[in-house]
Amino acid sequence: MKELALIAVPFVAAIAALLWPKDETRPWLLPATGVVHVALTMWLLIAPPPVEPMAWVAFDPLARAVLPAVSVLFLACAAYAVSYLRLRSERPNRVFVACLLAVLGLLSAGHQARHLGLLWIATEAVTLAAVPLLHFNNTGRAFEATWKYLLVGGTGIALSLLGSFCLGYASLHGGGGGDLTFVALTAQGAGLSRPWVLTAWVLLLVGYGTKMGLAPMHTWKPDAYGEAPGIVGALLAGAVTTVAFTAVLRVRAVVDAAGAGVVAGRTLIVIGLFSMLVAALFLLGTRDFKRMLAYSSVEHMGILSLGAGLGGAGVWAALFHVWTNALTKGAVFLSAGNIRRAGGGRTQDEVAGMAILTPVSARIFVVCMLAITACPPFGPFFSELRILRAAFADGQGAVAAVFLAALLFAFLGLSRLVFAIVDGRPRAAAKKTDRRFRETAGVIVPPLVLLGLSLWLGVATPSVLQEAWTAAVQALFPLP
Amino acid sequence: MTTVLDILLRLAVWLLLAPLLPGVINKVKAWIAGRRGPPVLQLYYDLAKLWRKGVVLSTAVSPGHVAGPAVAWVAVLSAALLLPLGPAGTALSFRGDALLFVYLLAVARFCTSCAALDTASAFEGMGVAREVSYAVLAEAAVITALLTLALQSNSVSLGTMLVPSAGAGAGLLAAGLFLVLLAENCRVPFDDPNTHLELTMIHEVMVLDHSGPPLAAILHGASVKLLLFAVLLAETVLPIGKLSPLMATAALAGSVLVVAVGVGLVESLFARLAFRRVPMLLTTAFLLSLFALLAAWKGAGA
Amino acid sequence: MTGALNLLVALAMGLNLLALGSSRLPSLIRAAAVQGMVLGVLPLLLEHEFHGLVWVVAAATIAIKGFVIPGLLRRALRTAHIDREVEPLLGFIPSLLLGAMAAIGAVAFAGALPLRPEHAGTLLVPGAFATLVGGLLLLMGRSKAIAQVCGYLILENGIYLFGLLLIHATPLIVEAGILLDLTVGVFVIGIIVDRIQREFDTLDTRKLTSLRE
Amino acid sequence: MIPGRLLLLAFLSLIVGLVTARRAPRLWLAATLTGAGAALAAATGVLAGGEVWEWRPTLAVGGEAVHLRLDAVSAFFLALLAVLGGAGGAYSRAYWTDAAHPRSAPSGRAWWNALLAFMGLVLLSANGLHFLIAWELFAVSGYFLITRERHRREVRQAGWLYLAASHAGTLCLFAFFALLAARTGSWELGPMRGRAELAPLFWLALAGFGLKAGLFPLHIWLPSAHANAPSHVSAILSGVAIKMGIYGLVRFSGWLPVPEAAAWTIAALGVVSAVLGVAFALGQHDLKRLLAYHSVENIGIILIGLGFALVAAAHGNPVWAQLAFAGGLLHVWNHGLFKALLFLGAGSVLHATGTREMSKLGGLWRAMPWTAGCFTLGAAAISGLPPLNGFVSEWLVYLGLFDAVGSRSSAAWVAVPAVVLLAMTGALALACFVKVVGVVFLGLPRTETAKHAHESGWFMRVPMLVLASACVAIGLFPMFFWPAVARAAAAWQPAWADAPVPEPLYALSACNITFALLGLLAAALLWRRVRRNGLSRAVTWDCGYAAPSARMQYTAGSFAGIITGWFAWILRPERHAKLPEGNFPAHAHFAEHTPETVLEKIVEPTGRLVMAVSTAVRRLQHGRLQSYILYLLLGLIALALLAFAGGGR
Repeated sequence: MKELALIAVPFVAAIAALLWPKDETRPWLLPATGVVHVALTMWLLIAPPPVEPMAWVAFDPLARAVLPAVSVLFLACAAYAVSYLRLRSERPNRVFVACLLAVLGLLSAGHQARHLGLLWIATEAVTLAAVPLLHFNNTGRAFEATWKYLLVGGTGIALSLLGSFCLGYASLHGGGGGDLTFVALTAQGAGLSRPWVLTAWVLLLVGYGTKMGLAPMHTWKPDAYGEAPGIVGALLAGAVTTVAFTAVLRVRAVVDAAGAGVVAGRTLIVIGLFSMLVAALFLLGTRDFKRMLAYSSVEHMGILSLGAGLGGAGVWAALFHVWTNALTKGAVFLSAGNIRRAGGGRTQDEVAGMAILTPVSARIFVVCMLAITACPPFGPFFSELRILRAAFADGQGAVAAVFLAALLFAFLGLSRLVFAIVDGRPRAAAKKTDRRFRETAGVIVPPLVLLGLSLWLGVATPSVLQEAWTAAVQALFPLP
Repeated sequence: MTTVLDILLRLAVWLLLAPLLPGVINKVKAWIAGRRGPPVLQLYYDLAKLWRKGVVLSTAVSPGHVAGPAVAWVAVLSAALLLPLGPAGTALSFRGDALLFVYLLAVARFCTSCAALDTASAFEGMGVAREVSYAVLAEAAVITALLTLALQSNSVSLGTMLVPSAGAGAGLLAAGLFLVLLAENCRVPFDDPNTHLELTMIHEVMVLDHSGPPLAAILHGASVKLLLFAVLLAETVLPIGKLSPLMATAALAGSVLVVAVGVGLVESLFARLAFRRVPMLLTTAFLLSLFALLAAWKGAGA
Repeated sequence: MTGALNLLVALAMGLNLLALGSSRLPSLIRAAAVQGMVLGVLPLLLEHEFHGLVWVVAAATIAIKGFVIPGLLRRALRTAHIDREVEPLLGFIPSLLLGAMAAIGAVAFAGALPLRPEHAGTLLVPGAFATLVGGLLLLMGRSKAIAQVCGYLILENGIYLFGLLLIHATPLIVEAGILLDLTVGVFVIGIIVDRIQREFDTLDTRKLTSLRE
Repeated sequence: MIPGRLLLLAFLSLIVGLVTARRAPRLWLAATLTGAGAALAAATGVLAGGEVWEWRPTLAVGGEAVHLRLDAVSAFFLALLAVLGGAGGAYSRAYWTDAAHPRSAPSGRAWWNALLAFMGLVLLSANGLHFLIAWELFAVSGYFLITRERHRREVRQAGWLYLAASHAGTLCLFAFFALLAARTGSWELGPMRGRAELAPLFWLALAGFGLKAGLFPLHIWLPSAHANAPSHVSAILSGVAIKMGIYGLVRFSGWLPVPEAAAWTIAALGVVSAVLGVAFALGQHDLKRLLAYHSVENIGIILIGLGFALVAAAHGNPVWAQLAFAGGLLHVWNHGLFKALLFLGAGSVLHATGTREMSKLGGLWRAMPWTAGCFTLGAAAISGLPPLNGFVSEWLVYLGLFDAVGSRSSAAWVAVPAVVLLAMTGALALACFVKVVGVVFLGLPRTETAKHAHESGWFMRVPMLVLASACVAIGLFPMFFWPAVARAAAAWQPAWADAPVPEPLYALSACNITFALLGLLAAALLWRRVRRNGLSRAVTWDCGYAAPSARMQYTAGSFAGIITGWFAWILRPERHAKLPEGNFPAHAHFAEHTPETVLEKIVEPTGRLVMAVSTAVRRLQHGRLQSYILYLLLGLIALALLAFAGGGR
């Protein structure tokens, strides 16, 4: 029942937000819902409910391994949103708050969906619910970004629908009932018609890869992240992408069962490395620190897909990385949001010397940059090191080499840009910006908390999480 | 007690005999030029005179200007004490003293150079620059020579290295060391000890501003250095170990004399080299020692 | 039965070519709308027993794909006082040729794929692929936002066609959810188109390139 | 467990210092010195024959059980770290004051302690994962120490270069440790020489640690970082931080099998670094850049020792390996001491005159006699002159090399050039430091600032004196330090357990002592004699020139001109000259500066190439939706081909 509550509570809150009269107090709905949601997920994490196999919606091992991260990230963003929306009081926030809550509900649904069709519906719905969040700033650039997000994302998601149908047809043709629940598909296993399975795999990978933002389907990402508020960026990069990733994982489990695991692994590794390299090349040159975050996200999606492609230990590490990436990315986006507000610009030509203007945010930003580029002792370091080790253990030396090269380039690009923004003499643009921005606890604590969590996750990974990840890997890829 | 006495005796030998060599060289040069020339003991008189003279110090200099020559003098003497004196062998000999020998000479160079730079004179700076630069190549030649000796005597202490002759490559080694001797002691064709055009000098220009006792120390040190190289050269060639003590002493003395005469001849017959040609000559010295090394390798290897 | 089905599918494929060839936005919108209506009829031909939900789905499809969305687009077209030229990035003749080639290729590709006997005879799979490619061609080859929306519509029609293969397998609730999603999606797109038109006072996406590296 | 307690004390006091760094500088200094003292005591305990200290608490970091281990090798480096950490900390009290640097001094003190703590952890951790963590944290805190003056562009650039290079090295170590863990199945480190299949891994270690150590082709980050950091930071960077790279090489060449090719490579790189390092140093005008290049040289000398020891290990451990290794190891200490001394001296000069440009200095011995004395001593030591410590270690390396030649084995073929080039390196270093001492401290002040320099305070003088006396002590009494070296060597190569002090060392020490005494005596006597004879002052002999001025002194550039001419093929000096012409030449000028050739001729072009690719790729993000959908389609096709390749097998 709780698993349905995870979905229902946010929707109820969303409706409440729509009906709520006052703009000033409405944002408080966000942290309230977030707290409830976190409480529920933690409860479920610690005491996982029995999963009755044919259920379409269930808090199954995979959901257990990932959903809590989303929930925690949302809570942090919600806490940040309160002070952020107070800062942006000139904009009506009714739709914004409602959509944020709806997104949470749909995310919970997507993570728990055990039916391909249902999963697709949830993903598409998240895509649509995010639209009002993207053009919150209501500028021309925001609309352009939204337009691209919609069409590229829409095309991708359409292809994934086609892929779902293909998988269903693979079951039909294999003599199955065309049932789209993962359990049934996995059970049919080798009975699935191979050509259709491969077609389905490619289409689904491209489709959900578009939502993840794997190159070359990532083109919408920089625009969307660049124009959306920091919170939205954090949620998109840390939470929405994970739904797509879990979708890929679930599908991969089916493909493995159908005996095409080799192909799946190959394609995942290739597209993962390609994404990392492309992202790194973009990072080397970009001058806009919000777009930079988007490319960094592309890079980390590449890391995830690489991990998923390595199978076994790689998937475990990838689930680990989902957590570390979600929390660290959240911190990065939030601190970047502060700097964007205070600096009054988004490129290194407009913003500099933030260490003087907003010392705390600037420090957090630098630490976040180090954390996201796999500097110990933060989470990403540990998860990426595990992926590297998995690659070596798998005998994929060349893959590891490319992986490291991409990491190096990404680090060079990120550090260059971040230090250019933090150090130096403040630009004139900063003088003109609204002096309303103050480094209050409301905008400082949430990123700090996320950073602390990322640190804790790396240094002392809770055994319950490790156990959850192991269980998820076991459930997805049962060892023969 | 005996060792102390021994050391003191050797010290006396070095101190007293050293100034003889420049005198010999000058005599040779004078003969060839058909002059009578200064007496052989001229340097003794000079030293005695300088030791009693007063001192004019540049306003620029630091106390190091006086300390430098003193330390350099000590360094050269200590290096000399490490050399075996013919049949008498060495006072103290240990594994690796050959390297100490080389580096003590380097200490002397360091001190004289600093003392020279102390005067803030462009001429002295120029001289020091040449001194330390050419020393790089000379050092290579010397170390290769020592390597040769070490290879053919399987030891790294001068006492045993110099007892047998340099064997196959003796001639090459002698030639190389002779060139090094000329360079290290600033003789023609590397430098002209009795020119008086500052721009063309190395050693002489470094001591322009020294006077009195410090200058005496420098001059005496220089003579010891000359003798030291002469002895080293002689002992690399002579099979001291195989001769009777008397013979050995005679041979040593004789060959040191020969070296001195050789230097004199070179000084009278050759002109000073253009500075840009100097490295070439020193490289030749290095190559000679290197070939000697190969010869030793083959000779003993077979 | 199959004959009627194939006839309709063939009609849909024809409409693809029409859409690719049409040089004015209204006719493009019309083509998309008619195609939507044609597809709306298909479930009735495929379902054996006619319970209510089928009728509802069919009616909804026809209504939305045939009238609502086209109406939305026409409104946007009216409000935007722009000439109704399609202004292709990819010329009409090439588009047509590519579309035709896509149709042929789709038939060939479908022949290559293993199909169940009852589908082997139908044009469903080839039709689906042809329509898909047609939609993509419009998305990539047209500069007006509205034309691209039409392309997106046609793309979805193709997928809808393919989905009909599973009409017996997948529960209608899922079908309905999917349909709803697509509809809302297009609605949202329409709204954004409307906003863009107000913001930029144009629907020419060639002007929408301020976000770039 | 005495070392355990001491290390705990050291760690705690470092933490205390970290906390009090911002508010209470005095307390910070006290804490830091206590920590250094405790660490030194612990290290001495182990080096003086205490058994290996190991600590395995029931505490896991990153899922790995903590395992700290202080054996002789670690202790050897820890001792150096402690000494320089204390000295540099004390120095910074007067050198980098809150008054002069209100924004950067307090945080600088905190970073100092962080750096010390993390370097200590690198030395102690016996688990690959924790080693990596400590390693990267130490690198990062190094970055924040280097960029104290972040408002200056060149400092930012130097810092970023350092960070980039060190990150590249760290990634090599990622690969190294991950591969090791994948092969052995655990992150635990320890002796595994027996497992020949691990040998190839050493190449990764060589790349990673070599970047940190700054051996020749990988030294690009080193000069600018050392030059732009505050001097006490330069001291610890050059004294200890780059030694961490050496530590890594020593540590893992001791624990892992080393391919013979790698051993030869290390020896060869050592020789190259030694010669080219000093050659580049000769070309510099910036005092601290010059010293930085000498770090490259000395790292080279250390690696010659290590490399030949490894070659020997490949040839069944002949005795000469031990001497070479001991020499290299002892040179780690010696270089740490005299290079730190020199950097602190340079810092005093910078503090007193505000410039690192040698051509703006001169005659500083009057204003700052203490600094001049210490610096000159350090210069003599780094030139490897007896009776100082530099000579002792080079002497040991020489002995090893001579024996290698004597062995007539294949090693001899490298030993001969090594000996010759080592000798030339010594002579070059001597030339270079004669130049530095002469131009900076002797002669006459070339500028007003140099004329009005002032001696530095006791906080800066005492550390220099301590280091100087350490240099003298090792030089005069090497046999007292030999046991430490021998234990470290035994920890590296168990076959060498408890080697006795080699006889020659006593003789050498006797010679050094007598020489030192006689030198002092002679100087004193001569001075007395001069006094007795009476001395008068006059201007320097100016060849009759009417108006001599301080600016006519020989400059650093022209001094090194002869030698830089020999090395022009690699130095590529850039000359800007306007030579005087005509009968009445008007004005003329001549400027020459030696660029960082490897950086400017190799690394930067590569970087430009990569940036060109990046620009080309970024053009694809041009904002046209139609093409974006085309990319999507292309991705689909590519993946389909990949999936169906080989019939989808």
